[in-house]
Amino acid sequence: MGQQHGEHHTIPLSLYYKILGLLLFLTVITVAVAQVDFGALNTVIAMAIASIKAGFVLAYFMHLKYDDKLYWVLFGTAVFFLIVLFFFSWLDIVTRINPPSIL
Amino acid sequence: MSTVKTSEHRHHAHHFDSAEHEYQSSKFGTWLFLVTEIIMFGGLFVGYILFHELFKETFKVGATFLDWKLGALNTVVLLFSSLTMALSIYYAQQNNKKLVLTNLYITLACGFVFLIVKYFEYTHKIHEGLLPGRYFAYDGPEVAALKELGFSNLGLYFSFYFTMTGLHGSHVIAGMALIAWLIVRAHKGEFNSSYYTPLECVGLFWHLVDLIWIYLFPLLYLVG
Amino acid sequence: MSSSASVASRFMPPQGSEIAANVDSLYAFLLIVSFISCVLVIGGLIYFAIKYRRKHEGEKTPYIAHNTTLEFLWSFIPFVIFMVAFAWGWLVYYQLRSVPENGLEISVLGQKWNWTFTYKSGRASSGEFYVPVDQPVRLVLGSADVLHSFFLPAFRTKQDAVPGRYTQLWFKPQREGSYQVFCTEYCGDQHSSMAAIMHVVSREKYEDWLSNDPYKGLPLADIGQKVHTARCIACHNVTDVKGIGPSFKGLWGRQETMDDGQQYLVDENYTRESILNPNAKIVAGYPKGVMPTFAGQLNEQELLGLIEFIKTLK
Amino acid sequence: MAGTSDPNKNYLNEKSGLWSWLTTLDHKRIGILYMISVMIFFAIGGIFAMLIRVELFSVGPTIMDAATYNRAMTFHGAIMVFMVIIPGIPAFLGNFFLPIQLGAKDVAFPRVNLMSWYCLMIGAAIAFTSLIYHGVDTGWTFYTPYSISTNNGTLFMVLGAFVIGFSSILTGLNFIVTTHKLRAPGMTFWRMPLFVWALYSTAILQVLATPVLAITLLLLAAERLLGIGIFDPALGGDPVLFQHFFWFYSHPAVYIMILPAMGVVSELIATFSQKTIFGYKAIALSSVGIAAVSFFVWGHHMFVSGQSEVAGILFSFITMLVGVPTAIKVFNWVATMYRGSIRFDSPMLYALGFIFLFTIGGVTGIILATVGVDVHFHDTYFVVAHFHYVMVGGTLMAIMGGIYYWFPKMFGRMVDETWARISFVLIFIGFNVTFFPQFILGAMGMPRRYFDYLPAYESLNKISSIGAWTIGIGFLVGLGVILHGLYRGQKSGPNPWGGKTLEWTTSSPPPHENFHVQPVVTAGPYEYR
Ligand code: HEA
Ligand code: HEA
Ligand code: HEC
Ligand code: CUA
Ligand SMILES: [Cu+2]
Repeated sequence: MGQQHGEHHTIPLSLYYKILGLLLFLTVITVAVAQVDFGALNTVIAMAIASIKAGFVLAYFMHLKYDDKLYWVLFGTAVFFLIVLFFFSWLDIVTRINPPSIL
Repeated sequence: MSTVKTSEHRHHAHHFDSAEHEYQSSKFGTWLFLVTEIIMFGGLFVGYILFHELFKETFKVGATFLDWKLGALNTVVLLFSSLTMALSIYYAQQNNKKLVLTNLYITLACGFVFLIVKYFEYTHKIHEGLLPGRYFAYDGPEVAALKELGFSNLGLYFSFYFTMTGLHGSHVIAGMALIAWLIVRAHKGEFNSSYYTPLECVGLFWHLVDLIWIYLFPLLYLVG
Repeated sequence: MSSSASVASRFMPPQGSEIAANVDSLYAFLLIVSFISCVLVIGGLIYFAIKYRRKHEGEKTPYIAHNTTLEFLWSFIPFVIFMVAFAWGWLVYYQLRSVPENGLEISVLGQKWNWTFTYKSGRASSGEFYVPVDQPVRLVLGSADVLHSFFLPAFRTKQDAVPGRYTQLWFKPQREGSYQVFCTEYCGDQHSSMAAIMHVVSREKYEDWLSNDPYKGLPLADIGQKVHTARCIACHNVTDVKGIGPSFKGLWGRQETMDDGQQYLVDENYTRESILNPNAKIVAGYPKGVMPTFAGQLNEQELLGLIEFIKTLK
Repeated sequence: MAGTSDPNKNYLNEKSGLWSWLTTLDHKRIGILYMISVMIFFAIGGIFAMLIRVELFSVGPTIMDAATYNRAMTFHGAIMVFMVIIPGIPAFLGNFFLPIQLGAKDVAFPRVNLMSWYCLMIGAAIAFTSLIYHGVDTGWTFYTPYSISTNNGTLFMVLGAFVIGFSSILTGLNFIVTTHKLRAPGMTFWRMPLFVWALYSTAILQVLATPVLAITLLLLAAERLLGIGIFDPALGGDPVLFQHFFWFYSHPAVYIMILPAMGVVSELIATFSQKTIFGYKAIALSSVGIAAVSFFVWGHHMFVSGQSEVAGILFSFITMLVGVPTAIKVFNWVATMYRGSIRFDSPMLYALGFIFLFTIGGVTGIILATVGVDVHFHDTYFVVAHFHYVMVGGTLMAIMGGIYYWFPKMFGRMVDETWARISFVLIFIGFNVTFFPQFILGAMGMPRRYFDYLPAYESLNKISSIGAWTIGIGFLVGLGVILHGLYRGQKSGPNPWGGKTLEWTTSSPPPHENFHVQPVVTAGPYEYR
């Protein structure tokens, strides 16, 4: 059965504000970084920063840090299966042999 | 009927052992729902990334048509609304009805701001003919330049732009409707430190909407 | 539906190539393994069902919760079989897909609901085509509208034709004869009649066919009739019965009403436009976008032929 | 805490009137609502099947034209898949028995549960509106670009399936939370009945896979409405990508169809053999295993679609792996019967029928998974025969077995055993007569979705059609048996079969909140000692 501890964790207000500050700062970084061209790495860098932001939202705003570990598992499974979908579709697309027209 | 009026202190639906039990279950259910949302949006992201890899130039040019300042503005608005959403739960835990309401109103207002900004972005694009796939009607120098490089499907970029932001926008609207419902209930004084399950669950949903935008913003506006 | 080509009259279609025989051996292996598995499972089921049927109420049954050896065996043995099937399947697939360099190349276009074959020499035909025996053939498949799939049962091979790109298929015919081609990707109303015949003939006959202009010495109207039978009959009858499109009988010289109420005389220009740009004017009572364009697929002689042919259908 | 104290009150007569049914939050009543709707959809889908078989009885147009045939074929497939076989076991039998088998009073979210039924009904209504717009002729797989250019009915079918998808998601979500949070005291995971394990694994699939269907269908709708072109080669899109997205859902979906059926069969075999199930943990875990692996194999539907060879080989390999946990289950059932005390009531007949037919369906699945052979068999009647063997011979048999097994519990009455067996025999024989010849037809090269065929295929098609009508009669008899049982059946006690799971400890039909006294579990589910 579910764990029955009555007390829920409350996060102090100051931490909330700090997290918002951090998120805004990272937004600025995202924009700033985008002005520089890293070639193929552009997308990777942008996604990495976005994931850090997402991590903070998940951990603090969504209280995942203080919650049942099961939710991380759930979240992870979702992301994992998306990667599977991406991986195989991508594998197909890049390994296709596209013969040219012979006419 | 198996539910008891929830406004009363520490009451819970009949098939649960306790209010805590119900709270934990509802949260579990909400998380599962969020997982389905993540996968649904994720499908779109997968499509986006695949086509992005196939048609790099198209996407790069496409992104230049978006105003990153508006995107950034909306990012800030949503991040801020996430904070106020979290705060409303915090104040419910403190039994502070007034600040619960204030924060909910701010969150709702942020939702409106977001939609208004989106409205301007949309009308601008529609006006220019920057429309999805078949209806793409823009005919500037960029299109010709792309053709030179062998890409003639700029419309595809806008297909992704409109479907992704459109789906996200509809989630913003849904979230706002839920927040409005919370406001009504909060006015009735239904939330307090021992019962705030709806706040928590809608909150999670709202954060997810924010989360998705965190990815959409750089993908669509910045790297393209 | 009828056809002159040989398809299966027995369990499998005839084997047109060596690879077809390889596919059949693999299939035979799978059938035997499957049969043994079924006999074990279903036989065991029936045997136990009869042997241990309830003889009186309240019988005691033993408590058997598991047996590690058995469980290992019935996971491991199927696993091994599956791996053999996979590896063998891979091998056969490899043969099916390893296109030899020196093959005869033919371009195949799928279009609702017709296959067109174009040879390097420019010789084109539709509904049937010829290949020489004992030479590898590479088909490059394209589609003008939706997905189709080119299926040669006697060669145990098939491949989808995907609009917007080319796919390929190869085989080495080893026995002369006529072979059935089906379309096996659903493509609309006439999907089941999108067939063709492949004739595998001797080198000489093939050369003969290739150099032979099918229209040589024919009057235009007869050319038109040939084209009609090959390309148009799926939708346009020459009787009073209307098909997917209007019947050609009595068409010439008629005042035709369009879906926007406009009227046009069916003359040379109208007919030409209807064939090359069918969506420009849509006859009232018929759907838009159904008739494909034939621009680039019919040459001038064939176009004129069609027009002459329609003229004859009073 | 206890349910209603009056022993004559049960969930059926506690409240009355149509409105009390349409607004009910009781999982049992919602289960019954599902039962009624699924049966109606099944009858409609079955009628389409009968029309298909009449048309295919002889060469040439028999009773309809090609356009009508294609619509009948599409409606048959789409109705059977989305409205019958996917909600069939989880939403109907699962809804009714999952909470009871766990010793819970209800599912975790009763309102959501009701909502999921309305999703099914609304979705079905939307799907049926497509009939007004020239119907749908794409086949149940909606492959692009055909589905983009054909008539507007497609849009409604697609949106209907989208809404029905949410029904499935909500059911799955409810079951996961219920299984985690609402188990009775003492009901550990390793004491859960195998039906619950099966539903739990299914629920995971429903929650994780269905959203991809949702987005795929949404994109297809957008494709038609906004011309977005992601799947349309004319606009730079990729139709093969559509197939990836579609099968990423639809392959796991076939396990959404079969896993609950396997759960039912596990219950039936144990009860009617009066013997502890062999390899409880293996069966339970193999459900989870099948669910997990099923996400990696979707490309076996696309071996000749223009997918790359590398991907095809990889998918063929992974597909083979799914066979192993399935084999484990099959062997465990047979082993359970060893030295059992077997009774042949109609539910058991269906369970035996299931193993018989599903094994054939399964091994032919392996034949299809062998990539070199599938190049020949793809999109022929061999595939049609395969999936009817697993879906009809598998899932549908289990549904029928489940209905007869739990009928006394659901309605407090027994069905007429003689007629139930006659119905089984008709269905079983008719089924094999219908679909076995289709394996041969497929091997001979007859493509599927064909309105008309070559004369060489005629005799086998005739046999097949005759078999189909036998199935039809069998199901009509079955319907009669069920209706007769509902109104005239003998009253039954709480445990007519000697079952050991929790549902047999409460009265028949169960009271409003399932148990008169909260059960406490002290042992595993199949303790026949
Ligand atoms: C209930 C639904 C269900 C189930 C359970 C399955 C189970 C399996 N299916 Fe099936 N399948 C469908 C429904 C289902 N399928 C549908 C609907 C389609 C067509 C969709 C369409 O195109 O419209 C399809 C199509 C389909 C294809 C594509 C064919 C094509 O279009 O070309 C393939 C190919 O790999 C395949 C494989 C398998 C395999 C390997 C299994 C395995 O899970 C089976 C495993 C079981 C066993 C193997 C039997 C038990 C084991 C033993 C007794 C051990 C001993 C056995 C051996 C040694 C062989 N299926
Ligand atoms: C669970 C799914 C399911 C079920 C149960 C069935 C059941 C049957 N199917 Fe189905 N079939 C599919 C799923 C299913 N099918 C799918 C997915 C396709 C592919 C579609 C596509 O290609 O897109 C297909 C395609 C398909 C084809 C191939 C069409 C083609 O490719 O051209 C054929 C042909 O014989 C066929 C026949 C049958 C028959 C004879 C039955 C019989 O078993 C049906 C028996 C049932 C009845 C006869 C109903 C009986 C009920 C009553 C009589 C009660 C009456 C009640 C009232 C009046 C209230 N089916
Ligand atoms: C896929 C089906 C299809 C095929 C194949 C097809 N047509 Fe058509 N055709 C139609 C339809 C539907 C219409 C009516 C709608 C329209 O006007 O476009 C039509 C209209 C026409 C018309 C105008 C008829 C009238 O009544 O005014 C002509 C002429 C014509 N087709 C010629 C041809 C020729 C010549 C061919 C073969 C080379 C051909 N079509 C092949 C479907 C087809
Ligand atoms: Cu072309 Cu089917
Ligand atoms: Cu599959």
